[in-house]
Amino acid sequence: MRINKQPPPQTTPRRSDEPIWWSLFSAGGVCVAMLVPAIALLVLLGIPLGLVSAEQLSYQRLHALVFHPLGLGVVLAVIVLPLFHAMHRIHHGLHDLQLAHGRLAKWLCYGSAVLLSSLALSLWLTSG
Amino acid sequence: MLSLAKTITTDVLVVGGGGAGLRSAIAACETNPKLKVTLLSKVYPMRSHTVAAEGGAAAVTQAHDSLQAHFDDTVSGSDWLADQSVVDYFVKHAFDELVQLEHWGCPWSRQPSGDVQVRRFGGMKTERTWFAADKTGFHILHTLFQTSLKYSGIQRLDEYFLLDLLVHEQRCYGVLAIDIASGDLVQIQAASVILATGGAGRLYQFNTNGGIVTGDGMALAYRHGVALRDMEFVQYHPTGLPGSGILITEACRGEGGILLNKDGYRYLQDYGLGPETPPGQPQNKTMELGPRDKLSQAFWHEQQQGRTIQHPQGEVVHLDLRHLGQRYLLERLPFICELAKAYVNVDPVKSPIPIRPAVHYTMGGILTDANCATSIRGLYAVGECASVGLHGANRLGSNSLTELLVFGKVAGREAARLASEPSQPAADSLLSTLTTQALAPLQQLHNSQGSERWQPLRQQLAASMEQGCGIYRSEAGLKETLTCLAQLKQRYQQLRLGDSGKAFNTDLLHALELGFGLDVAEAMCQAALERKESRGAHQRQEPGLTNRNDQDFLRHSLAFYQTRPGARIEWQAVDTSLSPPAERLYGGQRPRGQSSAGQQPTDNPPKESR
Amino acid sequence: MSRKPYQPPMPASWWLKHPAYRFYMLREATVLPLLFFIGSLLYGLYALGQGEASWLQYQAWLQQPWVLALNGLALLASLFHAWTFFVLFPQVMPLRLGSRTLPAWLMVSAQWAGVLLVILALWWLLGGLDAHQ
Amino acid sequence: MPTTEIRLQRYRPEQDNAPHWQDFRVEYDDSTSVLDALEQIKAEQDSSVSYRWSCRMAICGSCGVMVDGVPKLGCKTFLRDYPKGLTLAPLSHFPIEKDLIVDMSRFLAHLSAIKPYLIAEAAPKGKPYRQTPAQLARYKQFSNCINCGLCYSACPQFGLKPDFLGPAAIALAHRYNLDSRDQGKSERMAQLNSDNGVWGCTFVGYCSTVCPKGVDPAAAVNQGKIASTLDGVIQWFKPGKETSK
Ligand SMILES: Cc1cc2nc3c(=O)[nH]c(=O)nc-3n(C[C@H](O)[C@H](O)[C@H](O)COP(=O)(O)OP(=O)(O)OC[C@H]3O[C@@H](n4cnc5c(N)ncnc54)[C@H](O)[C@@H]3O)c2cc1C
Ligand code: SF4
Ligand code: F3S
Ligand code: FES
Repeated sequence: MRINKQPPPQTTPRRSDEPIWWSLFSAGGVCVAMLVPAIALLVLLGIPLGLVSAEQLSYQRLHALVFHPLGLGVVLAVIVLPLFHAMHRIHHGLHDLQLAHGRLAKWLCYGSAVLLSSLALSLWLTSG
Repeated sequence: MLSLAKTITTDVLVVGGGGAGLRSAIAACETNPKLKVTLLSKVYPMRSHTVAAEGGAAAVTQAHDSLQAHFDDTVSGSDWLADQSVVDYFVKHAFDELVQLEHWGCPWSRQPSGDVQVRRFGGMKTERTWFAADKTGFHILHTLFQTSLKYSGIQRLDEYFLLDLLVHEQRCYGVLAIDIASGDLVQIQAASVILATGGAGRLYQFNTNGGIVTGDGMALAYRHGVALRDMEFVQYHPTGLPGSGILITEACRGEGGILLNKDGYRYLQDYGLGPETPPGQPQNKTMELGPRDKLSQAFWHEQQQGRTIQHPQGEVVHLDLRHLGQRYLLERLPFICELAKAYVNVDPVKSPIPIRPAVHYTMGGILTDANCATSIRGLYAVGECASVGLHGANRLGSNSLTELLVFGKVAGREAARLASEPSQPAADSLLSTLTTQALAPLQQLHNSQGSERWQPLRQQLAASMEQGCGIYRSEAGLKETLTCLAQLKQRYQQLRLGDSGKAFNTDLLHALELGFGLDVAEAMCQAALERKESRGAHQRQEPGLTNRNDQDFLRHSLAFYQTRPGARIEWQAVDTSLSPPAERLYGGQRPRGQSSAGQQPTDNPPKESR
Repeated sequence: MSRKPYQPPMPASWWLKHPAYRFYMLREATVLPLLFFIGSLLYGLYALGQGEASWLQYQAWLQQPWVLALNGLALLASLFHAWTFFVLFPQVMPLRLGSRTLPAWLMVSAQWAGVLLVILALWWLLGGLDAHQ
Repeated sequence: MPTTEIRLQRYRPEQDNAPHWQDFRVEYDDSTSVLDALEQIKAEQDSSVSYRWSCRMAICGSCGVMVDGVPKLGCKTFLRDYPKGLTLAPLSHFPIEKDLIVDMSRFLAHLSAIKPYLIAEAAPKGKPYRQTPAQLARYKQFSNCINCGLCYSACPQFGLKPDFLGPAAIALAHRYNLDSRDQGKSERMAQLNSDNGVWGCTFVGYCSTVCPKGVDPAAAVNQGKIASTLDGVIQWFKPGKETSK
């Protein structure tokens, strides 16, 4: 120990709950990297720009596709996980910019991810 | 007025956080876990110069090797000036200490089988040098430092500068130190004190040593009446970078590097080190793997004959590694590749590295017995600052890292043993008298109205040592240097500090280091002057003195401090109980070699070569 | 006591000072367009569930220039994110084969190949559906 | 010899309340390092200028400074690469003691906290452990850290939260955790699992960029996140072992 200078850090620190958020963040990160480019390109830009032909992609077909049982996976992968990904970064960004940290910021960030995810899930369940 | 800011009491005080200091602190703790062990160092332990050692640490490891062989190599390497029972103890404990370090986590390089790998090293007949890539000292030091954190008994005083020892009537009671961060003066009382302050290579202009290697501990013990032994033996390393002196490890040659003069000729064969071995197929104790002193001396002769190469930073020869190939170089010598690129802008894969000899190691040091005890009760010394009797006139590469471990353990154990005995603490009045005495020189520095600065003085000291007390010495040169030292000491009295602050006053510390250095330099020169023969690293130029003279000088020199200029030299018998003196033979001159017929073994290079 | 350590402040603008930090902030900021993208998807999900009329309305909304622009930004952001993410992956999870680590470039290119594959698959799913019916 | 301008950040605790800049002109050639330049300044212009150094060969880790705002080793940075002059300041994020000298004690405290030594039940008697080159290769890189602290100056998370253990300490923990001879991982995880452990990192990654020894602490920290997550999952399935909250 160095006499007269900084004390050593806490000896038995508390286990962080970050592994939960970080796992969701990482899973979301993979989805964003792998899937978002495709969807952004083909659906959100492709449809309005006519890259994907509208007649081939009729309302019924798309409806069947999205509300197919496997579509739940898609909702998870392109909405829920990316939400946690985004809110995780925002949470840390608030800390980085010294705007807010501590419990409130954490509750707000992950809370809104949970809320919006529930919204997505209920939309899918109720409209299926 | 200077006054003490605080007092610390401890059982064992270790001064120095290098390999020797850390090893002894751990040993002290293990000997008696109840003791309070304090480790004081002017730099954080992992900045100590042990960190810079590249090559490796020796211990008999392979089945076909033997303790006797390691003993013989060390004794003949020392030119019979090593104390043989000390060498015997050393070779017997070397392996266990390296294993201990392995058990503490040192990342030694391995064979495919998972066993530790050993490499060749100059002056050793067999491969017995353990290494951790080319950063052996770094890994040893960090392993020791990190392991030391495990012991709650060790308390560290990082960045504390040892100012003086508190000694009265041959008994050491503690030390006086400066807390560098605050500039506060601290008195540390201790039952035993271990000096592990490292060598003194910084006294020379071209050296491989770090800025902290200034001989502080040597000077302090010396001033308090302990003899400095064998100080005339200063090892030049044949391969330092021009300018900075940064070391290019001997392992380069162990791996098969070759030395070339300006004609691209492997000149070592002209200096009794031949016959020439094919490039990339090094042979122990031959050519490039001859001992350091011979190689450095060969350079000196080449330079005299005008066969060295002009480099912007002075005369050099070439160390050629190109034939080893990129892959091998990057695997075995990555740090060397990095150093050469950064400091001389040379890629060893593509071009030969310019090198020149540079002062590397001080064989001599504070006289101790085989238990690392000095003549002052309670004061021990270990590592490069000490002379336990292992290296004699010339240290073999890779023996000193092992020395730090083997004798670090001894010193720690002995110091702990003494500290565990009941003893009479010093009276307060005595301590305060000793403290006042110790503060006087510091007080003088602070009050000085003189006009001298330490930098030019240090510069002159280094130049003069290189000039008069270098690879080859003569009476005239040594006397000139001694005169210069006396003048420098005079001028030192007129020193004036450029920084009057207390916090991190490095100006003050460098001035103090210069003061220490001047005393150590004097001991070196005086001993060199009085050793009228050539042995190991000490080579005299005068006719009649160019050979070893066992009749008169198979003895250790002991330098004693005196207030007037120069040191008082006495002589001490060498322990040669186990192996009688013989010639040091290298290359084809070795009895085992077949090609030595008719060649006169000689320590001197031929006048006419080729 | 002559020690008086000075603790330099860490201004909120610290990240403007060095390109490495700006790069980091840009990477973190990729989630802002991403949030808009997620919002668009949520709206789309809702529209799809409400019937064809509302789906057509949604398509019209998608065609508004500002929506197009933001989703274009989201595409760029996701590509940028993918780039940073793929480079980090071998650092976080070095894959070993025997005693050798797989070279980073191999892992990075494999991931990009994955992205391309997903685009092609989705394109096939959206466009090629007709042929199968 | 050509000369160049050095702007040096000064702070003398006994006189100043905050750092200020001072300009020096130094001579340099092809091999002049920042450390050489500082020596020149101290010898010839102002001997009160203070900085740390020792080995001058990039291995002792003493001489970290900010060169034009980038953490570097003074002895391995050459003036030849800054023909237009340069600025020198003490390492960021650490308290400044004097001129270029910072207080490293927090860094050392963090190093000690992660138990950076081999923890094993019983070593083989009188002989080394066996460790194959492949097992050595797993942790070797992380054992090359010279404790220079450059990565702490590079890491904004350490700047924002000085209790963050930081890249080098975590890399060292990781080094021992990966060592085939070590069994002390569980003891080290307590520190790594905390908010100030691996979770203090947001993968800025700049720590690895500035590391002069190729340690790649960012990789260590982020591999540590996986280890910590797994450790958490295991704890979760082993209730009763960890009671603290
Ligand atoms: C470049 C180089 C390469 C080498 N390679 C090898 C090799 O391959 N094999 C080998 O066997 N040997 C090698 N050596 C030699 C060996 O490394 C050294 O002899 C050995 O490391 C010295 O260790 P030490 O513990 O005695 O001293 P050091 O490591 O020098 O430590 C001295 C300690 O004393 C402290 N100290 C000094 N003065 C004071 C003071 N006034 N107040 C407070 N503290 C003080 C310092 O802070 C430091 O902690 C090499 C040497 C060099 C220079
Ligand atoms: S990880 Fe690199 S930058 Fe950080 S302290 Fe270690 S050597 Fe220095
Ligand atoms: S810079 Fe800091 S945030 Fe993480 S990746 Fe390195 S520790
Ligand atoms: S002086 Fe040792 S790393 Fe620069």
